[in-house]
Amino acid sequence: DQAARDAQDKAAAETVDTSRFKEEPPYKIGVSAGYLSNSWVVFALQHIRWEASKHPEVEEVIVTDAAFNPAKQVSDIEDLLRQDIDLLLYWPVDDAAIADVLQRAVDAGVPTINTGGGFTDSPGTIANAYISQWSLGEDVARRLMEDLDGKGKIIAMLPIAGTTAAVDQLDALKTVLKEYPEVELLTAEYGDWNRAKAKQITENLLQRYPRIDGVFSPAGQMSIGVAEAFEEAGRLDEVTMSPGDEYNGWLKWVAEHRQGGAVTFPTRAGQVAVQKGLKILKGEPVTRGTAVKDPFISPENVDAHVDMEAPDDWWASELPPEFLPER
Amino acid sequence: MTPEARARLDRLLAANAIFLALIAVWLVGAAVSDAFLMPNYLFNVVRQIAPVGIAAIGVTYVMILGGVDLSIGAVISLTAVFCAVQMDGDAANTLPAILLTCLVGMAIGAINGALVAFSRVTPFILTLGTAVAVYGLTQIYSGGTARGEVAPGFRDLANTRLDGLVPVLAIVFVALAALGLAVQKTTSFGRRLFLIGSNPQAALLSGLPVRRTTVIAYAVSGLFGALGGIALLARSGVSSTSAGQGLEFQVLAAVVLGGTTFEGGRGGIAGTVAGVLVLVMAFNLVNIVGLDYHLQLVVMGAIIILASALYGHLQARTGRA
Amino acid sequence: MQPATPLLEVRALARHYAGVAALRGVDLSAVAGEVHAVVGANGAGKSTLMNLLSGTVAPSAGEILIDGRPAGPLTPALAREIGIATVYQEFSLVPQLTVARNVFLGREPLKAGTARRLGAVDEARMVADTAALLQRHHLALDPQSVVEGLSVAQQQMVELARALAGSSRVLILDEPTAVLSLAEQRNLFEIIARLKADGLLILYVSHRLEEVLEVADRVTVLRDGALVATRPAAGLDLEELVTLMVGETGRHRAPPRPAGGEGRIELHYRRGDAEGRIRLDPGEIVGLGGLVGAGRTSLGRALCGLGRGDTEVSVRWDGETIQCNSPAAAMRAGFVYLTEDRKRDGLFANLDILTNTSAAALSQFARAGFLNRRRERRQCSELLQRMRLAARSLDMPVDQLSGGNQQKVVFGRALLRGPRLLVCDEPTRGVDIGAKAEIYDLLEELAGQGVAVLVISSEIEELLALTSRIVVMRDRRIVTELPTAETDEAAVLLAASGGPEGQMETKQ
Amino acid sequence: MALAGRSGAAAPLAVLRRLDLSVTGIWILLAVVIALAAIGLPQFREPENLANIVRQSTVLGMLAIGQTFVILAGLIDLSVGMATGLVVVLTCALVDGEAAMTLPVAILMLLLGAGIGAVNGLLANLFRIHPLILTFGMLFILQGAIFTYADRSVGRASEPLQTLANGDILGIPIAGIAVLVVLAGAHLLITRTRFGHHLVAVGGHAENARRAGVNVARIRFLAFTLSGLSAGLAGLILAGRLGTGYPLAGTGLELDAIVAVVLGGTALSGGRGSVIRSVAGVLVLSLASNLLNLLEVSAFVQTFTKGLIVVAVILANQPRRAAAS
Ligand SMILES: Nc1ncnc2c1ncn2[C@@H]1O[C@H](COP(=O)(O)OP(=O)(O)OP(=O)(O)O)[C@@H](O)[C@H]1O
Ligand SMILES: Nc1ncnc2c1ncn2[C@@H]1O[C@H](COP(=O)(O)OP(=O)(O)OP(=O)(O)O)[C@@H](O)[C@H]1O
Ligand SMILES: [Mg+2]
Ligand SMILES: [Mg+2]
Repeated sequence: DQAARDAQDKAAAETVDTSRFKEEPPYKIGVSAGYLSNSWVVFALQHIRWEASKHPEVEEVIVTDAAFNPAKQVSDIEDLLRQDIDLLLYWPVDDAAIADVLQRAVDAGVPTINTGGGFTDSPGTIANAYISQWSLGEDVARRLMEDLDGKGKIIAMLPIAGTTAAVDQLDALKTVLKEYPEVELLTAEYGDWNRAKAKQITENLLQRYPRIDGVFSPAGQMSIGVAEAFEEAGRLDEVTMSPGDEYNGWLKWVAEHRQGGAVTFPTRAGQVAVQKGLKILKGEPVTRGTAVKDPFISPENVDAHVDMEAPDDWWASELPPEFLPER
Repeated sequence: MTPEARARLDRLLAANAIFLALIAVWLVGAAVSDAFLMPNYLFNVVRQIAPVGIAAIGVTYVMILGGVDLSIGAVISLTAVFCAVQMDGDAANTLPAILLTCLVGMAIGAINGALVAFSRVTPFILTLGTAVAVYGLTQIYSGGTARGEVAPGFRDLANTRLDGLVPVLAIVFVALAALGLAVQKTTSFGRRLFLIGSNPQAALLSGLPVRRTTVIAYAVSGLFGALGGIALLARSGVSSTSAGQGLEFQVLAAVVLGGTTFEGGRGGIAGTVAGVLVLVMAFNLVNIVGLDYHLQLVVMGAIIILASALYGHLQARTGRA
Repeated sequence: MQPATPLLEVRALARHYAGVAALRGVDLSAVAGEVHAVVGANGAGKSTLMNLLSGTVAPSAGEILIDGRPAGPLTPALAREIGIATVYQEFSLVPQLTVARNVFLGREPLKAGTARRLGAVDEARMVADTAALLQRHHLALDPQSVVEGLSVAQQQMVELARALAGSSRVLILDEPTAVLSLAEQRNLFEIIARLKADGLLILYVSHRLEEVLEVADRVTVLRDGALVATRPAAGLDLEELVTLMVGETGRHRAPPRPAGGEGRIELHYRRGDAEGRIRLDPGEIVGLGGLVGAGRTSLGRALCGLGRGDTEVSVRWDGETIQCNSPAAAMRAGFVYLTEDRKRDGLFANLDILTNTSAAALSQFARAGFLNRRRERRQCSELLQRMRLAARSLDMPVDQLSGGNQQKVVFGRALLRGPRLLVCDEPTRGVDIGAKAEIYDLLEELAGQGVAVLVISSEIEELLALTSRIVVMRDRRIVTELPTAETDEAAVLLAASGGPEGQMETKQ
Repeated sequence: MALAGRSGAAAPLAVLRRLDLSVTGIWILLAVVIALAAIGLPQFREPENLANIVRQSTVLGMLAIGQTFVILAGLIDLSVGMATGLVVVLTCALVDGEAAMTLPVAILMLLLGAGIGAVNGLLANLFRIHPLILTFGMLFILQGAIFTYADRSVGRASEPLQTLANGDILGIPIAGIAVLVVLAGAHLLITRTRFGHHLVAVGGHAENARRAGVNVARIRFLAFTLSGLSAGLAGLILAGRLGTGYPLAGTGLELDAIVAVVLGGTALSGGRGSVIRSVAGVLVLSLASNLLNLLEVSAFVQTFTKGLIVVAVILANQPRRAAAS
């Protein structure tokens, strides 16, 4: 709710006492990825590497992959600490599950930065380069409501059940829906960030509901699957797609259909995290949270962002060619 | 009824239990939603299962032989990405890409087969290990993004409906299943699978090429895995490097539901196809009924257990293990 | 002292399997201190009756009485409790466990005190008791050795030891001698005599009828699942017994053929430092005798490409050397081995008769990889009909056949290949008299067609009746070769069991 | 319990042949891995790193112990991962940070774990379903149950739970000690008691064990129940380790547990194996992961390497001779 979010904004604006983390270069940066088999994460990681390459005082970047297993992420962080890293960047499988080991890192004098997750207000997290799933969801929901003129029946397509992303997006949607009594949420489904699964689920929903006016789907990766199912059922006309994110496959769809647009979910977060981290190591003051946000990509100006040549599983970004993942 | 006729009937029932289950699920479906009466929807179901179903055909061979192939999910993931990269957004590449992808799948399968044939390790764990390796290979190959681009026209072709009704992908699946069934029933390769699965020692003593057949069966499983990967690519484009992850268990459930057991020497493709259909219809059913996500899981689990139980019961009635 | 009520009584006992009446209403009564034999052709229902008594199979109808009281529904554990111990026809041990653990499986002695309540097994006592038990019955086995490392005969002794452990009142022996050597058989008969004196009832199932007449007090004959008669053994002779069993007398056997010619086929055998040679001719039947464990099976398997490394066999046929280092190569050369262990590597148990029969000859029915199934069915059914297979249909699973009929199917598979050299390992094990005669006929017919046949058998009469020469093995060596016409049972036995050194040298 | 081959032959080659890798392989492997790491990587030898490895092994260690029971009995249990997840979620939700609640909740959770196993056992005895399929179905049902209860991380582990998972006595991790105690009990149960004898017999040849008077259904029931119980124990440790009830906490653990058991040379066909070697298998997995991390092997190559290691070790571990089937 609003009060909680105000509190969060306030917390994010606080200044961190960085003196206890001050350290002489060279620096060794540890990155604990909750999962790497995901193109968003790969792009964020490349942003980290890019930014690190600009700072000669960064000697090394070590990356671990927990493959969606929170217990392994705890172990990974323990292993990273054994390698005498000076800075820990992470994106969590689950925030709460690694809070304890993060605290241990901080106690050992290693500053920790949440990279691309939601704002984490916990003593184990020194700073955040955060993307608020909640405000992302809110933004997506509001734009969808506008496009629907505030009435109609919608479905929601969410990521893996139980993840912060799924939880916050649904929360945000429900909050926004309170202002739109004429919009009915028919069902919320979990497509696991999987295009095929989202498509199959949607095919079934199309059987179940004779009329669906709108789709709430903040993850572009699934939005394509959903849109395809509507298209193949010949029901694309009846539906309004919500904005997705700057997943290239989705941008291509937007470019083709001039609909939906993209609320960005910037892979740039990795870059911001490194910048913040280096400041901390030098003892310069930083705020606890920096919200990473790019402008809304409307269906009209999508051409500036979409790369029709690049694969679907790709993200619009400003990475220089040598840091782009291999095509 | 004479005991004789009774026994025959029981055997018939046991051998075809999965088809009864299929009819039962369909009837329940029809009672709940008239979607289950619409050809359009039913063809759609067939199209939905194409990736899993195609992969299951190959795995059925391996399981008749007394093996199992848990690397199939990883193979689907790898081949889907690989095929997209090979296509590289150029229609001219379509055919070479498909052929090359099939080769890759077959090669991985052949490695599995050789490891199983020339050692005494349990294929269950062995293929679990190769699954992890292949999954890692996919990540190394792709760098974590599902790179590559599908050739124009490829997905459109696969997803069009002939006469506006029968999706091409569904036809491909049915054709592959028919081919698989024919190989199983009419070739000596098919016969050898059953013999080796039933008693590998006796097969060896009968002069059957046990190792060669094993390698071929796994290679065929890899091949169908690749075709499944291509079908997945056709159905939904490729959106991640782990698109096939977990599919191996759906495949396994379908094959076993279809009456091909872990012990080998029995079962067949027809049952597997029915098994796949039961699974997907059940899943769609709970979806359509509008159960919550978590209840869908519960129902899925219950269906797997109950269908297997029914099947086991019918088999027991005929006095056979 | 005359026992007023029989110790064991069976009333109208019946058991049906899907479509088959294995046992149809059998009555039987037996008293303590009696050896009661049960005989019958293959599939007569003997094992079914024994399985019902030991609680492993539940009856479809009828009841079992002990001391005149109904025993109620039996389970294996319950049967043991009321004193019914069984040596099954089928292997019934747990292969991974030691002898001692197998002997006491299900009845492990527990430690005293608190440990008892935790179910702690007194392993030391178990091993000691097993050792004592084995010693008492002159069974030479180490209680701590693992069962799967033992020979078939040794395993059979473990089964016997297990049945003898604890206090039993009824001992069921279902074909206990099928895999035993002569000395072991003798020992078994002594054990039986002792137990009988102790007042046990022994139910004894066997196809070796002389043996039956020797040990049994009374004989019950079953045919097609029904009781034919129960007679005192004293008043019976072999011919009468056979008539009761099969409804007709056994066939008169042809006299042995004269030894063949110069030996166009030479089998060279090498195992460790032992070497030897077997000569035979196409169209000849040569016997390979010896006690169980003499190494005959290993020789036969090596001949057909199933050598285990330590055994090597090479073949010279009309001066030409033939390689047979894999089963497939041996098959191509026309060498076929017929296993002694149908269950382990003979039958495709869950598959149908037709598939079992054609398994080794698929290439004959295949063109470009596709099977001609009509031709397959026609040829198989002709062959099996000629072998007088008793089966409802060729599509019935082979494991629903009786032992003898299963053997015919395995035989049929070998014949379909059109072998040049056929090695039959214990071809009539567990096969009834009628089927036995048919199998003998078959072997002779084959030889008549020019096939060289090597028969491995532990039944000396079988070798005497069939072959022209008998090669004898002992301790994994070929010790002698005897022309059948000039030898007798005693001479073969002597050579096999290590009498005066063999005449033939085992040198190159 | 050494499973010697047939006796005879003296040559050194024969000694080598008789070296049953399914028994000794895991120890050789463990020794090699530790030796390599100790020589090549200074960080490895630090006590804190060793304690980390032990801590990282405890959850899987518990599960591997339970899994050994079912596999020895010729069964398999795919539901333990989700059962662990359910216990993690419920523990954290019910305890919610309160130390006083720890004991009652822990007892309740152990009962829950055992209960899930008992249901598996009942169903396995009731229906003729392959245990792989049965517990695979159960996996879905439990996952559904978890999401019914919580669709996000819930609750908080209490202080005692966290101490159990992460604390140590004299530098030795408490959870490690707990696993050792359970391991000792399990080992004695399997090797010294009537139940253990029967368990192995059922796995070795169920029908023949039945004929010998073993209550096969009871043994299977108990094996599943113990497996469920181990999931309960693992769940309590994992709850302490994560500190929160993450719904997907147990995903995939069942496969790692099975791999560890097989690495330890326990035959999937049942009847032979050892619970101690299963835990050694867990240590090898944890060590491998730790080493690859310390060696800074790239994450993708790590996955690939892990797969190769599993395949290689399984090949090296294969049974000496095909078991009589
Ligand atoms: N499990 C079973 N299922 C179906 N039929 C069976 C089964 N067991 C036995 N039979 C049938 O019951 C009949 C009697 O079999 P049984 O084993 O009692 O014969 P037997 O007298 O012991 O023969 P043998 O001398 O060959 O051992 C046979 O026709 C056999 O095919
Ligand atoms: N190649 C083989 N593969 C599997 N088992 C074999 C092989 N050769 C022999 N056996 C089995 O191993 C056991 C011991 O073999 P060994 O050579 O000591 O005696 P044997 O061949 O059984 O002797 P005999 O046949 O004269 O009784 C026997 O039970 C036999 O069935
Ligand atoms: Mg019998
Ligand atoms: Mg033999």
